[in-house]
Amino acid sequence: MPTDLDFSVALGSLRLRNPIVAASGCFGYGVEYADVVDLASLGGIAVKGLFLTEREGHPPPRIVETPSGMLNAIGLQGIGVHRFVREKLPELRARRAVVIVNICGTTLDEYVELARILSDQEGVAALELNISCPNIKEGGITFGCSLTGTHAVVSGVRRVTSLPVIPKLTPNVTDVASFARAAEDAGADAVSLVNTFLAMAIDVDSRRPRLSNIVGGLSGPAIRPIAVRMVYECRQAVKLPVIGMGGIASAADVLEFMIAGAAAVQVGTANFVDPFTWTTLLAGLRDYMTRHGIARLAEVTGTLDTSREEQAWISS
Amino acid sequence: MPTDLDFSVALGSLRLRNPIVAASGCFGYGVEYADVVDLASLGGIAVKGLFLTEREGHPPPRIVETPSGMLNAIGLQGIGVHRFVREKLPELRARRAVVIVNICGTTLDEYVELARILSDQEGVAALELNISCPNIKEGGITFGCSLTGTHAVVSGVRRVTSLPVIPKLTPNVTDVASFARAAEDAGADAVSLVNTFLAMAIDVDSRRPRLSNIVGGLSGPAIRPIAVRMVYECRQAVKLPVIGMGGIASAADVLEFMIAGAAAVQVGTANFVDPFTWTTLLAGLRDYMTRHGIARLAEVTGTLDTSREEQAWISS
Amino acid sequence: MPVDIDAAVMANTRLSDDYNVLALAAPALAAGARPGQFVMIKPSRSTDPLLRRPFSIFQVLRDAGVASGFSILNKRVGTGTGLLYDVEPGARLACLGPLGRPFEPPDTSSEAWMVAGGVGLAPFLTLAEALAARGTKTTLFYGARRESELYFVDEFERLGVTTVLTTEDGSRGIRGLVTGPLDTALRHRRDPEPLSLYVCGPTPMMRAVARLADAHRRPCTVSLEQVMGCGLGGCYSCVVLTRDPGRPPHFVRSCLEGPVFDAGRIVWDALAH
Amino acid sequence: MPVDIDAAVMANTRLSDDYNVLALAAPALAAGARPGQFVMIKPSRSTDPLLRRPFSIFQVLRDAGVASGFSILNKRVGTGTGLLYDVEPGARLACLGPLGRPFEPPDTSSEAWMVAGGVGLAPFLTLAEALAARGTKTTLFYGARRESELYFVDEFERLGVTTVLTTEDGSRGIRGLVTGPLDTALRHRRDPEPLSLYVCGPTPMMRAVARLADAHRRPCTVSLEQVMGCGLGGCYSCVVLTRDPGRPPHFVRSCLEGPVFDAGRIVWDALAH
Ligand SMILES: Cc1cc2nc3c(=O)[nH]c(=O)nc-3n(C[C@H](O)[C@H](O)[C@H](O)COP(=O)(O)OP(=O)(O)OC[C@H]3O[C@@H](n4cnc5c(N)ncnc54)[C@H](O)[C@@H]3O)c2cc1C
Ligand SMILES: Cc1cc2nc3c(=O)[nH]c(=O)nc-3n(C[C@H](O)[C@H](O)[C@H](O)COP(=O)(O)OP(=O)(O)OC[C@H]3O[C@@H](n4cnc5c(N)ncnc54)[C@H](O)[C@@H]3O)c2cc1C
Ligand SMILES: Cc1cc2nc3c(=O)[nH]c(=O)nc-3n(C[C@H](O)[C@H](O)[C@H](O)COP(=O)(O)O)c2cc1C
Ligand SMILES: Cc1cc2nc3c(=O)[nH]c(=O)nc-3n(C[C@H](O)[C@H](O)[C@H](O)COP(=O)(O)O)c2cc1C
Ligand code: FES
Ligand code: FES
Repeated sequence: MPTDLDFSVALGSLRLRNPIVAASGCFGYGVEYADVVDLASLGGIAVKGLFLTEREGHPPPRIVETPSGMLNAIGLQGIGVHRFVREKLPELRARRAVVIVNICGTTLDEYVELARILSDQEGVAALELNISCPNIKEGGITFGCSLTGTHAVVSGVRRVTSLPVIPKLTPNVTDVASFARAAEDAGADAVSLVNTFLAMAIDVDSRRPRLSNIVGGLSGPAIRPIAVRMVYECRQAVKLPVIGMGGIASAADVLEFMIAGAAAVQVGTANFVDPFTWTTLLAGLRDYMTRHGIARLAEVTGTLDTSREEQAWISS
Repeated sequence: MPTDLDFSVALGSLRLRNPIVAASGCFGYGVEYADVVDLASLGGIAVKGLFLTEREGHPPPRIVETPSGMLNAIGLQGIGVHRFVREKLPELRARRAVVIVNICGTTLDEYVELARILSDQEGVAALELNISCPNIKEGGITFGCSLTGTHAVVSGVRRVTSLPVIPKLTPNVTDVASFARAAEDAGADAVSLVNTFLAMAIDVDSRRPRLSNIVGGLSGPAIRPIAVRMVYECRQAVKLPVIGMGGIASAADVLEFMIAGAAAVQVGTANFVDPFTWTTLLAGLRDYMTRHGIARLAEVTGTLDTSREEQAWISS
Repeated sequence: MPVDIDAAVMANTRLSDDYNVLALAAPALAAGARPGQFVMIKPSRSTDPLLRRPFSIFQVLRDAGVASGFSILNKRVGTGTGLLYDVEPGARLACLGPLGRPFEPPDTSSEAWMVAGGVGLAPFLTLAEALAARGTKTTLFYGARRESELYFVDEFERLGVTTVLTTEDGSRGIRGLVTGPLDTALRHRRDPEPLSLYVCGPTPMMRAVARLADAHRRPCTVSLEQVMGCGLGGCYSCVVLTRDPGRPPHFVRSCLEGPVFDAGRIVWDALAH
Repeated sequence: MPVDIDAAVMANTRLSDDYNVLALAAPALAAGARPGQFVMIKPSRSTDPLLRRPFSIFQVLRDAGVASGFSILNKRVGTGTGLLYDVEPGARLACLGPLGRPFEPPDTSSEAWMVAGGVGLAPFLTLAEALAARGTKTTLFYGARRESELYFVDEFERLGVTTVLTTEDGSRGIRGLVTGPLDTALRHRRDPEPLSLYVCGPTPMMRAVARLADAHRRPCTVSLEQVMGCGLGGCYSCVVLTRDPGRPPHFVRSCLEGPVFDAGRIVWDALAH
């Protein structure tokens, strides 16, 4: 059994010790988990979406379970970037976490301002631009559902930061690859996808929505097959590294995304089910690499073999 | 307990004895089930998608199970409209089934030709226009993903038939309501949604796709929350009756779609799990109507109560 | 520090068609548990149901004095609790805990009144044990729909707890809601005698008790049952609107700052149900 | 006509870490079953796993001569078969059947040779019973990886079936694949003696046997194991490419036209695995 397995992956200039990143909104600010897991052993932590200012978010109920998935409409409750920098970043730095800050604005200027503030901070590894949260009315997804909006936010942020810029794409569009292309054109270093699918659930006895926000975002294993397809499409459309996510809960799921084209992955909902998921994932990846004689995990990215399908001997 | 419960629903001029319709592609041509269930007791049967000519479809593997869902890439294997009219329609007619014929063309002319042929047949209750199958390269979804394409197919068919015309919408678009509007403008009698979500699954050991067609359509309970949201959006955008589907497996699921705005529903994947699902659904609907003192099921449609959410006392 | 244990089901005692007690082998988890804390349990290995469910630690089980596991008092209300009602001994369930802020014991001079409605009894057996150990005079006001749904009354009495029982149908104790005798008792209680209330049950009951406590100026602690996605502060699903000095009402995570709260902090009108 | 029965698990006999026999109470289903037919079983009430799984009817169970249920020979290969390995007596499983085209018995003058690989044994016990009842001389060629994976040989012998066993490691019978002794036997068989082959097992094995049968001009029936979504002809997932006179190769549904096929109809190169 090889002992020198290499789990590291590169997202442009950013190197992660392994491809498992905690997804934004699914790991708090990271510090909540500091006693439970070794933050430095994760590939990275995408912290909960931050606005310039504090936000209360939506009233409960904020989540509801659905078949193999969950809806959430948290509404980006959060402490705002200033308190984050003061209260959370020092501890994350001390724990040697690779911190990807997920930022969210209601206007283009807010994204730029957030990027400016965070670029001055030690301990921020990258910026993930949340232009895809389905749960808030202003900003966010209005940029993420428009090619020009996506281009504008990415290039606006690009201008003021030398940190890696990673726009996070929404799956609620007809052609996700075109958004990856817009991001690439605007100077992004990578793209991450998918954010949640806009969805809803109804209590049939009261005939009322089961979320206070009426609609929310669907995440979890239920969405994985759609997310894998979208990663595959993006991989073919752009040269940028793609960070894949959506329903990852096992090492096989990580590999599915990587083989489809992801350079790294994020794990969201599965952290709720099991805060130690990432250790199970890493153990499973080690096992896979050993079984298949793979020394460098990064080699797996984008290796989907469709030769047999493409020359299907029966025309269809 | 009221004995005179009224389960009937109206789709424009088409009246169904109950809102449960077998979804296209999930109940064969209906005749396969003739020995197992009483076809006349179903609200209707949307038969497997028909082209003008016979098609072999894709090689296996054609389905793969995913968390609370399944992918399919059948590739519309089928006997073509002529054999359908000759070999299947007479039995369906004899069994007094309400037959909704799902038609699929590679060109606008094919849709029109199919509609013309079927309009001459006794025993066809409505035409469902499949402009949303994600599994074939030509036609279908290229119309369904374009507003002008949708408008063209619907108005083309409208011109040659007096049968109710029901375009079936794809969920793989940014704004499904705009497609419902295009269908309404073009003279549709109702819209049905959702068809399946384009998705994929990979065998990580062989690094090959798990479907011969590489991608397929996701259906089943996994997609239900997204489908309910889309029905809700369409209901608000158009006056047409909406036929809702996507992951229905219980009476509560039927009611969720109806409360969100569906006048009737279709049941697909659940038929595979249990060919008697529709009887369970009807029993559950009866129970619900009795408990809530509802005499006419159709009254439930579009009754989602969002008054409390809209005046949420905390701004969010 | 919470631990995650793949705990074997040691016993499943069904008390009725709805209630059961599940004994789980989890020494490390049980050893650290304090009254009022909870555990997140995964009811199935499948992804449907997907999330864990929160349960109060009902008993700490001991083997020759050493904590060997814990039990939960489970009420079947849906999919997850239904699976936990059906589970057979030998099966394993992932259990993460202990989690949350425990009850604060009252001042040594104070009496403790526990007020439980239905499955809201769950957090009080461990509290009663802790109070008995420190000699606090304790009363349990406990209401259910009918006699057959009043459980473990003997266990509380064995710990020296005075019990005041109510049933909605009058089949045992006082007919009506538990707030009836509680109100009477509060009225008869002389002012200078210190007293702390602890409440767990349906939201309307907790709200009513909180109002009574406020009217009688008695400290009151509630154990809330918000929907919880993770139990660790990661998801922000479990929030409760609270009033704290010097700032407008704001949401706090009940898995971290609760489930036990000072009743006066809660904005009761904002709580669902 | 197939029936859907919520069948109680009467017994679960684990034969090894991978194989078990599940006895299910389903009189109406069992009464109509014929050799080679299958049943669609839902392994869980959850939506994950979602679909039913197809299983050959291994035995028809009788109580005082009356069909009371059936058993399946289950091999754990994934989620669904894993759940069916673990299931405890008393649990209920939705069973839809009997489904599919049964085996055609050979001409009365003909001998029958059954060729089974691994869990491919499943459809042959009921066939052997039927053949014994009509006095057909029957041989079972049965291959597995090792001795411990050869099951129910005694039952076949009790029915008068001659058994030829192979194991890949030589721990019992002839070392190697089952096609070895089959080939030898076919060579030694004199031409005029009529003979019908019945095959079930891994696809490569079935393909190899089909080729041997073709080379020796013996009729050969295979029982295919395609992935099946519904078992009733509704989904078109289970198709097999077949060659039929007068038309190009085309897909037919193996749940309706199979699972039992004339080996000569199958376009073997198009079959997965
Ligand atoms: C800190 C804490 C401690 C708890 N302790 C116990 C305990 O000791 N024993 C016990 O039986 N239950 C306890 N609960 C409640 C228990 O967690 C829920 O009943 C359970 O999560 C419901 O899961 P389900 O899958 O059965 O219900 P679902 O199928 O998810 O839902 C069924 C119904 O239950 C309702 N429901 C869902 N979650 C809750 C909730 N948190 N509280 C009340 N109703 C809910 C839903 O609104 C729905 O109507 C506790 C909850 C919390 C937050
Ligand atoms: C007509 C028929 C009769 C059968 N009879 C029996 C029987 O008597 N006993 C028995 O143990 N099995 C039998 N099978 C095979 C059995 O249905 C599959 O093993 C089962 O569906 C796998 O389900 P799973 O959830 O365990 O596997 P999954 O978790 O769904 O998949 C796990 C692995 O099993 C493979 N697999 C899935 N379906 C099949 C299949 N149909 N055949 C082979 N491999 C598959 C998958 O490719 C995957 O690699 C029969 C199949 C058919 C079509
Ligand atoms: C409760 C919750 C909160 C989330 N908050 C954020 C957020 O703040 N910013 C963001 O970009 N994505 C957010 N997401 C989306 C996730 O990061 C991720 O994209 C999505 O959940 C899909 O991955 P999963 O299926 O592994 O959860 C949130 C998801 C959930 C479930
Ligand atoms: C195997 C399969 C075949 C299908 N074939 C068709 C088809 O021919 N025409 C069509 O309009 N939709 C087809 N669909 C889509 C269904 O009609 C339905 O829109 C979708 O599956 C969502 O419903 P469900 O979740 O209840 O299955 C097919 C779906 C499946 C699973
Ligand atoms: S339950 Fe997730 S933050 Fe409280
Ligand atoms: S299994 Fe569905 S058609 Fe054969």
